[in-house]
Amino acid sequence: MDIGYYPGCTLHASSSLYDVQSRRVFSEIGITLNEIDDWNCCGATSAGKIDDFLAVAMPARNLGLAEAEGFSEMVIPCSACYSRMLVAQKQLENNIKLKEEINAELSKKVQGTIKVSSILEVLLTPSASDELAAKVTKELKGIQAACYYGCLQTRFPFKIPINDDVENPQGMERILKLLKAKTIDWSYKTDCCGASASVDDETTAFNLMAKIMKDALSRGANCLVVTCPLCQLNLDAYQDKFCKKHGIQDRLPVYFITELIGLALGMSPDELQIDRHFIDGSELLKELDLI
Amino acid sequence: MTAVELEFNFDTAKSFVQEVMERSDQNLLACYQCRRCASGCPVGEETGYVTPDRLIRMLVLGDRESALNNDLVWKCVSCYTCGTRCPNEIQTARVTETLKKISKETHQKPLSPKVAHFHSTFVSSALRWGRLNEIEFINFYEIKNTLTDLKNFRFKAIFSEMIAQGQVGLNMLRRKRLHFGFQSAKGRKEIKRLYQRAKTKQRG
Amino acid sequence: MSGLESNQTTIRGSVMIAGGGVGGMQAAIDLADSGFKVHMVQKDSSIGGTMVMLDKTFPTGDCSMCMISPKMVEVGRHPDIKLHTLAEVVSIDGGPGNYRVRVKLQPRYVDAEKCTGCGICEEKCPKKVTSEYEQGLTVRKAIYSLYPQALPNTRAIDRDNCIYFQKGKCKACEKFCPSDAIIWDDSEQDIELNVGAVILSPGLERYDAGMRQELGYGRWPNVVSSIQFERILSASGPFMGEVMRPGDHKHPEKIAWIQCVGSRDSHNANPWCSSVCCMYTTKQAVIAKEHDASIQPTIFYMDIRAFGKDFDKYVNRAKEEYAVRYQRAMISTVREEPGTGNLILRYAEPDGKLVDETFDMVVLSIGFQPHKEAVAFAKTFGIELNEHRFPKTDPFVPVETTRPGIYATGIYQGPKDIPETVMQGSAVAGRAMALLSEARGSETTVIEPPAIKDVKDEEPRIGVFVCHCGINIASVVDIETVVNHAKTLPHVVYAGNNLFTCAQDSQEQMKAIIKEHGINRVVVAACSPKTHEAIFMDTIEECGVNKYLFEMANIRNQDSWVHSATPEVATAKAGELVQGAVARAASLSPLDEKKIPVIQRGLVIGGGVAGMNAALGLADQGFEVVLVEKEADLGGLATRLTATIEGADIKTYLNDLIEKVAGHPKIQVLTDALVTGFTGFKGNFTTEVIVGTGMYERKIEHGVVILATGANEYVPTEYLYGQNQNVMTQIELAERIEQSGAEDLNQVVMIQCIGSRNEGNPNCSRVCCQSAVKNALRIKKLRPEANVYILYRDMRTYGLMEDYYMEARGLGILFFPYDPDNPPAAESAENGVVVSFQDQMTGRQLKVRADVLALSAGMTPEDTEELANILKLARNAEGFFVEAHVKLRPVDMATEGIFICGTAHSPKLISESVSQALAAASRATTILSKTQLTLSAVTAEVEQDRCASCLICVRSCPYGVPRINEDGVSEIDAALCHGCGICACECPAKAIELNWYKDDQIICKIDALLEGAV
Amino acid sequence: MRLQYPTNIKVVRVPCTGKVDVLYILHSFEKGADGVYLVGCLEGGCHYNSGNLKARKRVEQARKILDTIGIGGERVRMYNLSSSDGPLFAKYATEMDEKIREMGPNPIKLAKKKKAA
Ligand SMILES: Cc1cc2nc3c(=O)[nH]c(=O)nc-3n(C[C@H](O)[C@H](O)[C@H](O)COP(=O)(O)OP(=O)(O)OC[C@H]3O[C@@H](n4cnc5c(N)ncnc54)[C@H](O)[C@@H]3O)c2cc1C
Ligand SMILES: Cc1cc2nc3c(=O)[nH]c(=O)nc-3n(C[C@H](O)[C@H](O)[C@H](O)COP(=O)(O)OP(=O)(O)OC[C@H]3O[C@@H](n4cnc5c(N)ncnc54)[C@H](O)[C@@H]3O)c2cc1C
Ligand code: SF4
Ligand code: SF4
Ligand code: SF4
Ligand code: SF4
Ligand code: SF4
Ligand code: SF4
Ligand code: SF4
Ligand code: SF4
Repeated sequence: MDIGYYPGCTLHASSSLYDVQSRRVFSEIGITLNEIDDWNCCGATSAGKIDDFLAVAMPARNLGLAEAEGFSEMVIPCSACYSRMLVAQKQLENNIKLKEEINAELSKKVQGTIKVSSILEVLLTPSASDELAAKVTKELKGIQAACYYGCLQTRFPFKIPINDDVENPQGMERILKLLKAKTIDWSYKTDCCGASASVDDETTAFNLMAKIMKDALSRGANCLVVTCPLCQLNLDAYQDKFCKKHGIQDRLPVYFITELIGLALGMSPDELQIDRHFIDGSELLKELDLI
Repeated sequence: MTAVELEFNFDTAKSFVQEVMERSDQNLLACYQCRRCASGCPVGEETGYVTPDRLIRMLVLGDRESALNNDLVWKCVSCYTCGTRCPNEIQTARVTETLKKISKETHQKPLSPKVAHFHSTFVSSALRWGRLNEIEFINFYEIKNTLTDLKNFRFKAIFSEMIAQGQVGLNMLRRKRLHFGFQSAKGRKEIKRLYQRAKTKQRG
Repeated sequence: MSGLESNQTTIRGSVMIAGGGVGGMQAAIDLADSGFKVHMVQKDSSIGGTMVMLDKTFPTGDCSMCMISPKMVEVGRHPDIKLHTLAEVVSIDGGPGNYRVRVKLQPRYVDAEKCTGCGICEEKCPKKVTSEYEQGLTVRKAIYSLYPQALPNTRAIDRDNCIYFQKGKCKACEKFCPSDAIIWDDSEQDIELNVGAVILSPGLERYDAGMRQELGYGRWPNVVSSIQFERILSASGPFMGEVMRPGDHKHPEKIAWIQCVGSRDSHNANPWCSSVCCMYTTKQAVIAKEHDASIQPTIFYMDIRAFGKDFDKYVNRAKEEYAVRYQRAMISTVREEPGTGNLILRYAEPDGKLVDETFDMVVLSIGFQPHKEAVAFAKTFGIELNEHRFPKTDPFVPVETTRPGIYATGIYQGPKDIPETVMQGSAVAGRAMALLSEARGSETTVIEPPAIKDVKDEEPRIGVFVCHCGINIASVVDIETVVNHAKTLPHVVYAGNNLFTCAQDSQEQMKAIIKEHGINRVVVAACSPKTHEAIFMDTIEECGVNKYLFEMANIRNQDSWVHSATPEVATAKAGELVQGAVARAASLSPLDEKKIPVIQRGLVIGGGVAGMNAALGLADQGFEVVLVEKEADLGGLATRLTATIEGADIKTYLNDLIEKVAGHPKIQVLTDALVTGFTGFKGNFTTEVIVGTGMYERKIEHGVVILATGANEYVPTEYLYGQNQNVMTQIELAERIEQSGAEDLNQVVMIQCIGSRNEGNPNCSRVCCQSAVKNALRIKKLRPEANVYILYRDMRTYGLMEDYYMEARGLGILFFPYDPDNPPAAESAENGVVVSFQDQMTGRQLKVRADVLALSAGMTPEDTEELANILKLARNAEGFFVEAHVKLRPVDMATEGIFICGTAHSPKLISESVSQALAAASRATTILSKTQLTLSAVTAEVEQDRCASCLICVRSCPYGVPRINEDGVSEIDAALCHGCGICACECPAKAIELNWYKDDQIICKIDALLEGAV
Repeated sequence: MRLQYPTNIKVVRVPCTGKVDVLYILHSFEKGADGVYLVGCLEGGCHYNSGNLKARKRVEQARKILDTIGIGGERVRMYNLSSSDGPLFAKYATEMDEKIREMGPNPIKLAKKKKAA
């Protein structure tokens, strides 16, 4: 199966490991990711705070490009990009005038036909998840994951129906179950990690992250699993710092969901670039005899 | 909070709340003051308890001054928790976004200059190259911050900021998470055009 | 009355009711008691609906099951009510007066005729299934009855969960069933019912709390739904009434309730208010505290909607006597504290401060919503729905759907509590009766009373029947021994046993034995007389034995069940219980049930909306009605109103109504009329009235009374009313807008709860919140520039009226809650009023200059002190009449034959007044439709020679029945006596005896039970 | 399955506790009962409005008499419960049984037995 792929800026930069993992995992289960040609930044959460028009126009260009390339579906691993794209699509649908205005500047006009999917949605289509289950070579016994969805995976500034429970999403849990890993239910799975506040308002962000961390730890999680590169970077890069500040002793590795899938499908830690974590990602895996 | 008001008339409050409602596309008058948003806002404690419900009430009662000068406008992390759960579907994140813009347009001094800089730097960086170059962005962002701090003679702040970001940066480098490669989109011109149109729209 | 289609040939005298909750049951009983055949179609395996799951009910704290089970027994035993369970309507055709309804019956796999409800199969069935009745807190079996008191009390097999049906093996139930009742090849059946009218009462479904995952239902074990909490509180529930957390069975101390879960949320759930949850939460908090004094209840809410009769009093008591804490703040998320199972709730205090508080348990107050199949259901019946999928009804006839001859009632029609459901249950019955009145009695069963043998001078010949009740009794008690013991007792001429005495074939056998042995008194040693006595009494009457020559010994509930650990002692005790019963049976004498003729005419007092509708309700059925109105004109308070909140024109409606009443051939209207005297009893009353300016005296003979004396608008003394012409009540404001529009209104302030919810009148007046919203919307629509400010305590736009509250906010009408301790203040200004108050959220002190200050004045009942004295009726402290039973007899007065409706009962809207008026007419018809009434024989009698005229009986009777007659001695009218026996015990001269419970009849039983003790 | 309670309790049915005459109570003791208790509706919930309140007064009366004649007023009690409160019924039965056992048998009975012997 061929599918459009929008990596977004971070997957080409600080979180390129996510890009690598996604491509590997998908190809393993028979899905080819085709990077959209000449995509641009989606504007992330910032554009909306600066300019309403840009907030739609930037993602719209990408939608137009993807549609022009003939894809009926585009997968977006980064939750922020996914959210922006979905929301823009919704806004274009609601506002014909805005759509015309934007299209006036675009070489590849946006129709609004393409299906924008998160990585979980694609992995959980029946065919993909069957394939996934069938390809598992290493069961992830011992993993006790706190699946962390953050804000952007399920909540949007518009009413947009999604395939999962907004308040208690199960997508990652369902995937991890296929890999025979255990998951916990916890109170902070969709709470905000502070997003960009880690850069511009550290105190706030650290408070938020500390709460997340404490709940996961006290419920016996041995790792956090995420889909969003921003969440990953926040919880990983700042973990030492916010834990110290809030008196938290333990540390938890923060895996991308693709990382654990890759492992279960038999890929090597190197291949998955597991060494690029701030909180060592290999320690737990060694302890559990998974690598 | 405020002393006895001489007279209140919704007519005087209307124009501002109307503007915010239109620009944010949120029906603030629908709010029935249930305070669910307050209890779910993750930054509620960091804003001196200016929570979405109270921000909305300031707007409805036409208190422009307080509505523009409070921490929620700048600390809102756009987590959409309030709007997702509001029984009247009020997305305060879009209200804070609107207020930030109004603040900028009316040349109000942002309460949290760092937040303001973050977003404007992000967007200009992304617009310049079509894609975001994290290093460039962070550098610009730091410079902008430093400049404000310099302007205000806050050397201590500059110093601690440099150390703080420096540590993370160093760590990032170590983990191969800082990317020195450079990315850009070829269709930059198109993006610039979009930007131009956005600017004309803003003026118009 | 909806016109009948002319081409319809025959009008049927029967009605189909879909849904067997309390609403449906009430309709069924009223109809059947008034000469109509009823088919009750019920989806589940038992009737009962929501009420059977509840523990106690607000505001009286009565046990829900105690209240509903007598009604269930009545439905189950009524010869003119046919139950169809596991049944659903699939299609309907025809028209009003003659509908053909096709009903699909799901297979039960148990033969209802054979099954005696012994429950053995259930015990033996190996398959456990989550119990829907216990809300998932425990399990039931694959063969089951919904709940212990289910009706019909036969079991049913749940095919999807039965091991045999799923895997082809098991059949344990069949093996152990003593009655051979299992039918494996039972199949789906189609039946056709031919009825005159259809009543829809399928209720609503409860909002699924699991939809709100942020609140933790289904995630954190100690978060429960309110219906689960009802089961937790229930003594028959999974924890036997002990308040425990499902997670770890610990006793919670701090319990939090979260209101409006699934309601008043147009974004994520349902926009309407579910109307009952504020009150049931208050009740749950109080009852929990009663169960365990260490519990600290907290209720998180937006508005407390305690709008019903005496509800605010109840809430005040909850606060003051039970320390229930009400916190005005909504909760965004319920987090579980790791390790403890406790729950952390964050809320905003009035000043904005965010507080995290830990609770041991959280209850989610879920609301109601239409069934998932609501649209298909409506399509089947060909009725229209409103935008919220409730049946579309007219505000002036709230029980009529868009299709003539099809009616809607209960919560299906809109969220409401039990009293209102019962009321509407009667109301639909009244509507159907009016439609089908000409066919009354055409399809009912006529039971010919058998000739009763005179046994007065015969020696007692007692027959004793001992029941095995399957293994219920026989597995503990040695039946043989009991039978043999019975044979040795005096007067016993026969003693034998049955596997199931109540089974149809056993009854036949019993009749044969009675005849064969010339038995003239019968003792059955079996289960509870409460459920079975009536069956056996009918059986013996069928063989000519007076039915009062009967006694039961309860050797199951009082013996085998409770002493199963000591079978020998239980057997001995069974013998003793039989001995007691035999002794009493020997002492009994036959009793006659008196019949009294009924005067088939109704008297209605009060000619407002309620009185007129009640009068029409009777007159349309062909009964004569006399309507007494004290004023010169009909209409009552409604003459001052213009439109309902829905926009329906009250004036036109009222004029039509007056015309109909005045012109009705069966209605006699007496205006300027006053009631001066009243005597008699149900079926036979005489009322004296002085009529007209000429003060003519009239004597009216009638069988029933309907009270509809109404209420008035409170005349404010607050806020410059009467001093400043710009201050007016809501009714006056509406009149002003009607006359002169809103062009000159720039600023209008409204203050709620004037003359209500204070010390003088602790209750809510119910109509004034909607009045305010209605008038505010009207102003905004006439003049969008106008500003309206509404200062309120709790906005009580209950039910579907929440829509208008939402609309009002959307239009920019501003709402400000105020604290009664810090009320708004008003001072006069030039051409207006300045009102100052505080905005709670921002703390800002505001002053608004208003052109009009509208006071939402409450309701004060009409002065009925004199009338109440004449009719000997009870009124509450505020002056509203007190009904016989708040929950179950909301339109009956304690004196039989007198009914109440409209605002004389409590504040209510026109639509609600009409409902209650129709209900009163329906209840009254249960009497008027009969030519004579049968009275219970269990009444008190005075032996006049012994009476010392001390008046003690007169004072002690709870119904004021005994009176000192012309001879100066006490006399008890059998038609009025309720048979409690209180007077008999109080009488110092021992001049009074209660039939069937005479002193010697009780003493001889005591003696027999204690035989050998000394 | 069903709650158990002592076997020595025997029930006499009346329409309302308001129908229980002091006489019945005293008579029971005369006939050798060791204790008597009334089970009525919850206070305020009487099916006949006030019967159970009357009964409570009579129980008090009976107690006084029994105290005076030395049998012990404690042997008479009044309980109120709702019809769905099976467990409470059992609890009260057990409670009553324990109380009476503590007090020992009805002295009348002992006296009569002695006389007979
Ligand atoms: C938790 C909770 C607590 C409450 N506490 C109180 C209280 O304390 N006091 C009070 O006054 N009220 C209380 N209520 C409200 C009260 O339960 C309702 O007012 C009342 O039960 C409504 O009765 P009903 O007959 O209209 O509907 P229901 O009782 O719901 O009965 C409807 C019946 O119709 C059947 N049915 C459904 N669909 C079909 C179909 N298609 N065909 C045939 N049959 C069908 C159902 O099986 C059901 O038996 C409470 C409600 C809840 C949820
Ligand atoms: C302030 C206020 C605002 C309201 N607003 C609305 C609204 O907006 N929408 C709505 O739907 N409903 C509203 N209502 C409610 C509505 O008025 C009532 O539900 C309805 O009018 C009640 O009708 P009724 O027949 O019970 O009483 P009433 O209309 O009061 O009629 C009672 C009649 O009985 C007569 N009477 C009294 N005593 C005697 C006696 N001893 N002998 C003979 N006759 C007697 C009276 O003269 C009167 O004619 C409001 C009520 C009030 C008080
Ligand atoms: S949740 Fe919505 S309705 Fe409630 S206070 Fe906040 S904004 Fe208002
Ligand atoms: S979107 Fe902003 S205001 Fe709303 S909950 Fe999140 S941080 Fe608070
Ligand atoms: S008679 Fe048979 S089917 Fe009925 S309850 Fe008893 S064992 Fe079950
Ligand atoms: S056959 Fe089915 S219903 Fe009968 S005992 Fe077995 S599982 Fe239960
Ligand atoms: S306000 Fe209405 S919906 Fe909310 S809890 Fe009270 S009764 Fe229920
Ligand atoms: S204004 Fe009227 S309806 Fe509203 S709460 Fe007060 S008394 Fe009740
Ligand atoms: S209590 Fe007895 S004696 Fe007294 S008046 Fe009544 S019947 Fe007569
Ligand atoms: S038996 Fe009861 S109702 Fe009848 S007269 Fe005596 S006290 Fe009154």
